[in-house]
Amino acid sequence: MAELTYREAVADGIRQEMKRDENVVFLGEDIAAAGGVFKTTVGLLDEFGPIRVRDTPISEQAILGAAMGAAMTGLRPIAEIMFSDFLAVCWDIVANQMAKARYMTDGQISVPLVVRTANGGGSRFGAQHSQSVENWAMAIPGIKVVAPSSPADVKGLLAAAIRDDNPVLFFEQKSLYAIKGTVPDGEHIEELGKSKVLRQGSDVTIVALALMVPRALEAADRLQEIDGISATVIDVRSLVPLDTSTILSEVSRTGRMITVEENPRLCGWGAELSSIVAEEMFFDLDGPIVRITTPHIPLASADHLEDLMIPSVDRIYEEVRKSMN
Amino acid sequence: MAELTYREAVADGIRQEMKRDENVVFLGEDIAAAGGVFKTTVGLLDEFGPIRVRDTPISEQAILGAAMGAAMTGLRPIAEIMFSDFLAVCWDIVANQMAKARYMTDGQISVPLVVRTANGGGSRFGAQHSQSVENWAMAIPGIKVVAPSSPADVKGLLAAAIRDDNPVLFFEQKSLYAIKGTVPDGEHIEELGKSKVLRQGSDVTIVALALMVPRALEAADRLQEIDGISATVIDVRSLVPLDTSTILSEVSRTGRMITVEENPRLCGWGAELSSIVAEEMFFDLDGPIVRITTPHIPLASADHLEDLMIPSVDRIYEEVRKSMN
Amino acid sequence: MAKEPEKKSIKNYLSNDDIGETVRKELFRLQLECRHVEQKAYDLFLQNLIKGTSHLGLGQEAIAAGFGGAMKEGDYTFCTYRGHNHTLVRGASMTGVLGELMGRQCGLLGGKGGSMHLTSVEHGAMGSYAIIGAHLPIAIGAAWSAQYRKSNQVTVCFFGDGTTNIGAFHEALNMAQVWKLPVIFVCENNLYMEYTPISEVTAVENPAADRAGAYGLESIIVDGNDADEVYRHAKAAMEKAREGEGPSLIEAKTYRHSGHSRADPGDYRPDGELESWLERDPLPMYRSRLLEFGLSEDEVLEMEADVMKRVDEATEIAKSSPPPTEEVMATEVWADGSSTWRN
Amino acid sequence: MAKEPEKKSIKNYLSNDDIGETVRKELFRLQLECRHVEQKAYDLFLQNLIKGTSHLGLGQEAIAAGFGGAMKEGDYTFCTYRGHNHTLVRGASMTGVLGELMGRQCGLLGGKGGSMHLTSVEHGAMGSYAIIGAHLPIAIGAAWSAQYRKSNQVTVCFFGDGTTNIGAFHEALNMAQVWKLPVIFVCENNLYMEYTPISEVTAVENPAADRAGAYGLESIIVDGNDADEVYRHAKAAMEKAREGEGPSLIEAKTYRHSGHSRADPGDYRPDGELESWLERDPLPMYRSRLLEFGLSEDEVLEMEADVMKRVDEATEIAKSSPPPTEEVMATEVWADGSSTWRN
Ligand SMILES: Cc1ncc(C[n+]2csc(CCOP(=O)(O)OP(=O)(O)O)c2C)c(N)n1
Ligand SMILES: Cc1ncc(C[n+]2csc(CCOP(=O)(O)OP(=O)(O)O)c2C)c(N)n1
Ligand SMILES: [Mg+2]
Ligand SMILES: [Mg+2]
Repeated sequence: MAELTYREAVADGIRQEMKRDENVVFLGEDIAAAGGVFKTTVGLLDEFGPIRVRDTPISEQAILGAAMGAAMTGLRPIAEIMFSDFLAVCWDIVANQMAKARYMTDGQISVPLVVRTANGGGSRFGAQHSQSVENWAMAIPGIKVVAPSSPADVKGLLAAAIRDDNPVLFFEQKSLYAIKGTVPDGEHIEELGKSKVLRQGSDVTIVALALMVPRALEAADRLQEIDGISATVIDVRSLVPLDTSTILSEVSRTGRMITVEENPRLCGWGAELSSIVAEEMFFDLDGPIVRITTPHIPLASADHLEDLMIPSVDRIYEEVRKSMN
Repeated sequence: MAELTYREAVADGIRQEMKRDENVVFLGEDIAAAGGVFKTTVGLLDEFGPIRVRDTPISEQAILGAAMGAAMTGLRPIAEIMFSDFLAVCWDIVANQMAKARYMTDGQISVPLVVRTANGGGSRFGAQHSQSVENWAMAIPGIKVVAPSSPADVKGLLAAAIRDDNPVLFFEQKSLYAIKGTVPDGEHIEELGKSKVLRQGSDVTIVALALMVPRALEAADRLQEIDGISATVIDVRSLVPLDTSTILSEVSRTGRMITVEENPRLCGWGAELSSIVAEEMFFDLDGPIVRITTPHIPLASADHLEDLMIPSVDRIYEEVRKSMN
Repeated sequence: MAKEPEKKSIKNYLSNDDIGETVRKELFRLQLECRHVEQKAYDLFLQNLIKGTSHLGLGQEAIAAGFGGAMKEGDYTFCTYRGHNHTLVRGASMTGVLGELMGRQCGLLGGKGGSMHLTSVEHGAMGSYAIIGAHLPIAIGAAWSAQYRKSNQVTVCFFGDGTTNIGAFHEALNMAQVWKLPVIFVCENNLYMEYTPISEVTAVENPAADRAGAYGLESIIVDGNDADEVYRHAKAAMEKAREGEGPSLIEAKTYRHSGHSRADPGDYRPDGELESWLERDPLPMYRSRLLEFGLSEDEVLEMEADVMKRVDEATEIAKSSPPPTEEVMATEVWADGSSTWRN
Repeated sequence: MAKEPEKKSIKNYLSNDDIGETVRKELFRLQLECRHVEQKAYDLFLQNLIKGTSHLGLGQEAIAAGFGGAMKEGDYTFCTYRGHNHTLVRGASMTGVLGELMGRQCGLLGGKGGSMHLTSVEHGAMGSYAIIGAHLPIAIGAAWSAQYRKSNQVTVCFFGDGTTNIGAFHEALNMAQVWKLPVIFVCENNLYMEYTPISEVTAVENPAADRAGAYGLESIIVDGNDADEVYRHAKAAMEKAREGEGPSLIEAKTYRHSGHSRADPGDYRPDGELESWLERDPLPMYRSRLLEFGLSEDEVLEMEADVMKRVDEATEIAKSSPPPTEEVMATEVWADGSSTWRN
């Protein structure tokens, strides 16, 4: 097992798939010669050459459009959108084109592509470079939505996304790029659409995604130590498809669910999950479903303010504890 | 009280506000000389002239950008985006710019503008011209989101949106344009952020928006007649701000809530509302919270298929009835 | 108004000898098919058998036909909601087209897509796109893929004058040229967006051709009502693309005879404008040319009768095709055929 | 590389007599302020007092200063994340700028916006925008508003070379010209996007100037390292705008001395490129010119000392300003000052 950073796991996943399948190509801004602004794609240009690893103009619609057109005609492109906030400038290609082409043509068109993007806050970049927008993607029928929390998942889920025959939005949390973790040697691939139970408890199920996963785990430890509250922690990993079976079975065991979302509150993935549980497991619940989210406010830049907004270990700990009374 | 169509109420609302305040200007594609592709703005060019009512190129980013820049510097623009699906091509201006400018500048910048758009299905236009995307807007902190179901509300809420000092997205349901209703004579203005209880019952609260409102009302009548089920029907009207106080108080009376959404299921406004109720009223509920939505599928074009997808009176009736057992 | 546009860059042929009879008949047949299928579509609206909207290309057939005649099997077409003609000329079935407009099982898209999204991948018709501009970037992707696969396929992307003012146009043109992609952008300038004259909202006179230089491309204007002229430019641009010399941008001047869409009577057009363009209707013009070049009236009548017969047959088959079943509503969201988003 | 760019459209002045001493001193002072505030910002990074990212305009000061000198009170500036200079030259306080970079209460935005969003509406600095291209459409809106209100205000919108390849650029330029708006688009061509040379991804040599024609505009290239040249072009374009003759697009050739942002050492630049541009560093060049035109070394030193002193003072004030309080976190989402989305 190699010890890799979340950042290194990105290039590792791409490398594994580019070696395996020459139809995999990669394009984006500053991804080739510069190795990516987050240094996630260092070395790929050297290894695979400028025909397969292409720097583009600042033209996000053209980037995703080109990826889509190439995917429709035999390639399996990976496109990078540097910050997930910029999905807004090419949202038409995501929401109206790649998501709908197969259905509208009754299956004539396939769009096997991956859009990788740096998502989320914690870097003091301010409101236009820090958003968690995985819920934007989740709201669009026809796109798969993945958001890993560990280096092993980055590699394994990215490989799975590349091999998937559907458009996949792959959200990398930029504050996690520096974290380290072990990644299996040799070919590594995970299955899309599976959540992971990282810790099993008996009192409450905490469901988290990406950056919120390590924080939820730490809060769970503290709940155990200080309050004797035994929490399950689930890493959702994939919002679409959504592994409701794992989540519902854990919630039915613990009788309580708490979601921890980095996105601003309204219409976050936690709302969807809450509504599923409130509809399907109502009679199995012992208490309210609680959502912990960033407040419904654009993200501030100053470190003091940003830290107040994104759910912290302290806040998760406090809110779970409070909800147990 | 005049009898107006939903369509006529649009021009009526704009006219009222343009007469009142010369800073109100209006721009969009084919809105001036042609009176709008849905004929919602007929007569405005003649009345207010080409300086205040301007046809634009097919440049949605420029349309909303121009509206925003004008709003920042003293005007109160109304911009039309012909179909709400096209918000995807200018989503950056909506989600990253107009929504965030005030907060990012700590209140230095005001963005008093309205984006009107034809939203929703029922016209057999297919997946790129029929979406209900009010949840896209609801997910973005900093935008108000309004969706009227009656001619009186079109006029009154549009007037309120124009006078509001914040960016407001105003979703007109295109299948409602032909419906008629009475609209108060003289100046008519409603308050943003208020839901409307259209029918009060004791067994269940049905919460609906736009095109789903008349359908929910009809289903409620049928439930009463056939099954003796007494339903409250609430027209949400405004998703942001959200009138949780009216909704929660009705739900606490009936002990049950059912939402009826036209949007595809995931991350719809009903999910948000369900999560609020599941958190704050858990112990007052007598049964699961049920969401009735369009399935999470792009909308089909053929009339037979489209009718199967968008919640119908029959489906609302059946699902409410089933949920009461 | 309908004045013959200036011809740049390709020499102004005095005779049409270079086209040859086989191609000439083919171009006429393609135009006839477009014209009659769309006229039938119009009748079907009036009978309320087409429920949604529909955008006819009546009057613009020479462009689709000229390119259709020049393209080879395997080449890719990307077009707009006004894409019946472009889809038909690639060989898509009339039944499939008319069936889709009526929302029937036999429709090209099984009723899921409708008039604005006609697609026939087996014929290289890679889709009709209903959001202005979106398909230009997608088309360059297909061209990139062909370049990468060294497949020698050319991509042709059709769009309207109004489309030249949206951002995606700009991004696609630039990237196509930087990457020297085998793609041809064809702007069908029919003078109008939906109802607004393009001249009122555009900073240059020729919305595509006057911008070619911004992408290092040659400015090309062609008479879009003359299928031969279109064919010649199509051939030249396709050759250039196949030889690895990159993209072309062609502005074809034309006019649509009907309104923008089903709902539009077109009464924003100045008096006489339609009439003057009807004098240059591509169909009768091309018909006369066939006669000039020696085809007999009988031969032409036979071609016309044949097309009309096939259109009538297709219409009957499409009309008798049932609406899609409830089961298909939820298929083909995902590549596994399902629409499942949870387990 | 750093060869003097060709000068078009405005006559090539041999002397600088037309500028005059008052303006000349003003232009120098503005450049000095930009340079020293940004050098201070760089020091503050190294001390880890600036937490987020930051994009310096070191080397590009002459453009901001030239326009700053030419603009009048009430005119509007729109700029990018690389907007410290453009904000400062309008009169925004150094304390406010440095405080914002450090996320302090005294910051222009109270810590909410950060380095990439500097704004000072009272000075006409209408915001720094961090999504490429977005502010061009917004700037035309401000110009439209000025035109509508007959206020005689001109809007100046700054952006980089890389920005010319995004869709919003195209839409804004076209609409500005169609509506004859009083807006000046200033492309600061510093040869690079973030790390990628603009020449590798652009279909034309001069990414802005070679596209002016696509919007019916004159092609204008200016030496962006010469504040006088910039000032002259700024004056001319502002006059044109104020006289109702519509927009201008100006491409200013320049170079950034530092990396793209805080995290970037800039090692993608070929050997010698930076050095050759440093020879044309706008500050020493302008300093020599002042001396040439008769200012004494002492006068110049005094100006420099004064700016440095004010920068140091501002830095101390900003450093001692506390971080924003928890209470402000949730203010100013809405016009009523609140962030309430429900009752
Ligand atoms: C992004 C976007 N904006 C607006 C529309 C609405 N719309 C459909 S067709 C059309 C006019 C297009 O004009 P043009 O490009 O000249 O094509 P034509 O219809 O003349 O063939 C408009 C504005 C759209 N479909 N997509
Ligand atoms: C839509 C969008 N795409 C990408 C980026 C990331 N990005 C920030 S600055 C930059 C380079 C911009 O280059 P240029 O326009 O030349 O301006 P410069 O930084 O040189 O001043 C890029 C790609 C962004 N902020 N927005
Ligand atoms: Mg047109
Ligand atoms: Mg640059």
